Amino acid sequence: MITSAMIFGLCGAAVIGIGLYGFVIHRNLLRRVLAFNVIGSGIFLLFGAMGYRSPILGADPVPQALIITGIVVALSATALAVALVVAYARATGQSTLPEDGAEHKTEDKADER
Amino acid sequence: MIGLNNILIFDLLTYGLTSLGLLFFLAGTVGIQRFPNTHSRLHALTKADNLGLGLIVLGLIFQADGWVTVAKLILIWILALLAAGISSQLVARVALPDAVRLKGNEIRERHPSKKTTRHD
Amino acid sequence: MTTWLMGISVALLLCLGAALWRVWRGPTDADRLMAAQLVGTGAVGVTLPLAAVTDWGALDMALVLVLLAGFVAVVFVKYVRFRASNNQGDNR
Amino acid sequence: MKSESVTQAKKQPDMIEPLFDLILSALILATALAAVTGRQVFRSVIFFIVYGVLIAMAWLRLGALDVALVEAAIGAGLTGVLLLGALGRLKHLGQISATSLSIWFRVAMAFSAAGVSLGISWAFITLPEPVGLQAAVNTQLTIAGVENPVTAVLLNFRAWDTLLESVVLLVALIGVWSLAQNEDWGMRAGLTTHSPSDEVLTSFAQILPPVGLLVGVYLVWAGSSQPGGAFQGGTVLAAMALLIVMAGLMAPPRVGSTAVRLIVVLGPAVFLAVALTGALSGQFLTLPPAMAKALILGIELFLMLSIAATLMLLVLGPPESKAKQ
Repeated sequence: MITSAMIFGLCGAAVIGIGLYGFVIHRNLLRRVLAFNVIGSGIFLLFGAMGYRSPILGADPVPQALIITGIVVALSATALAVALVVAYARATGQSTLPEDGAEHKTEDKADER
Repeated sequence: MIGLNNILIFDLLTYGLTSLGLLFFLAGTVGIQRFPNTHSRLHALTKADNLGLGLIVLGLIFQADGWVTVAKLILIWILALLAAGISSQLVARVALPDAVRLKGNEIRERHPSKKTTRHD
Repeated sequence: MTTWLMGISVALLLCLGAALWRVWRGPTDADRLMAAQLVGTGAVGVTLPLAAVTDWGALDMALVLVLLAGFVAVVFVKYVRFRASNNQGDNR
Repeated sequence: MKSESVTQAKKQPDMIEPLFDLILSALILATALAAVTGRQVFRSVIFFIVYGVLIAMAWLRLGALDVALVEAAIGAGLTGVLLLGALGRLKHLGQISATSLSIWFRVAMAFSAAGVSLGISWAFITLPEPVGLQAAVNTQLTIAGVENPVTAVLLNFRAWDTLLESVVLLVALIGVWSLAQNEDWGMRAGLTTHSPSDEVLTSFAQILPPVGLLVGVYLVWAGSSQPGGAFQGGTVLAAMALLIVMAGLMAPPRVGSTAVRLIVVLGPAVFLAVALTGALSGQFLTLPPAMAKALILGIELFLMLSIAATLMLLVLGPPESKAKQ
């Protein structure tokens, strides 16, 4: 029997992978913040699905409370991260962290006009 | 589970109204895919938004379990009307004077789609 | 009735998925905003029958969703205008 | 009580419910992918907001209405607004490509990420039978003072977490403010823009916030017996306040003014005061069952105010005068 918990648990696992992929392949810091949020919400989804596996007991309130706390903390962390990105861009004129690779070139071509 | 109002006529009304609402949503979705330019798509969208959701709300009212639920349903619809009205107004204004420039941006963003041709 | 309402939800969910295509596609920002708005309203439409087949608790979420949808639309428009005005300003 | 009604709704197994869940999951995955890939950051942000809306519906299906409310308000609202604001400030980054990383690197990363997902899925499937804390929470619910088990956990059983969380919000705000330039300190929060006033926007910002205020307070009030609570209400209020500010009906608050500091600290302070009073009469952070409901509602009201103010200030960001290079 396919339950909601099973479907969304697997969905959460896949979302974590997608977020991870996005986090690694982008150098742009704002995109990394976004991808990090995707990872976080995938983890929440997985956790919530774990708390809903038993059809008799229903949804477990303790994971729910922890997830609510987590979502709010994730928002405040995102706010801080975003403010840091903006401050960094102001200070250096860049939106990517310097990396050691030689392929470090495309980034600031973007200054559209 | 649905409440005391399990009268046949109410159920029939729900069936009818919700399917009508669904029809409007479908029409809006088709419109937003098929219409050629931004403003006509906006037209399609607002029809779906206002009427589709309104009919679904209306249909569900006959299944409501009390006045609080009915009030909430109507409030949701009113808010949706308000949000749709205001935001389509704002979007239309954004789209109007900026159509040319935005189109330019798009092309630079490597989307040289035929759809960007403007029909004024 | 439960099955019917769930069916309506499923159909609306599919509509919503179709609107996502327009968000991806564009071509203008205004198109994306509109399609996102259709997704928002569609989500409310999906939630209402879902609420009806449970104990109407989900109605509160639909309420929050619809409140926030208007707010987000305004933010989008502000953003597009802000960027447009900046682009103009920076033109030498 | 809550869980009973949920299980009742689940009683009749239908093929259509798994179908709904499967379609919703597919849409969630598609939007997550679209938010994370693609060339334009603006589009990614829109997809991220849509993703939040879809996730909120998933919470609904997982019987977690409280979480759905938070997600609808934060995931589908404030986080997206935050990202969009940053994007506006970094507008010269409007179009960042991922092409600086080689295709092989990306393929390798895609496979590793898929591996991680598969590993987690395997762990999830092979989890032992759930024991769950539902029974434990339900037996204690009579002395918790509220009927909503999630609120009981948040503000009574695990009040520590919530107290510290409200402090985390404060710390984040201090962090954001500390990024202000010296000359900007004491200015109004956020980037000062002078956009022309707009009647449509103005009237919208006059109509919506009263309704939002009503909904926000209702969510806190209802939170004791049904889904809702300080976080849900506070987020809605923050969104409404931001709308008023954006329509130009109200100037954003001045960073560091005494009134702002007071409002932001009020909720955690009241919470801490209650906790300390508990410490005098027995144990830190224990609520006497007889007064628990009143105390929880009181804490929640003040918390809601502080959360709303803090979230609004976090989204507005540090004060920034227009003068930049």
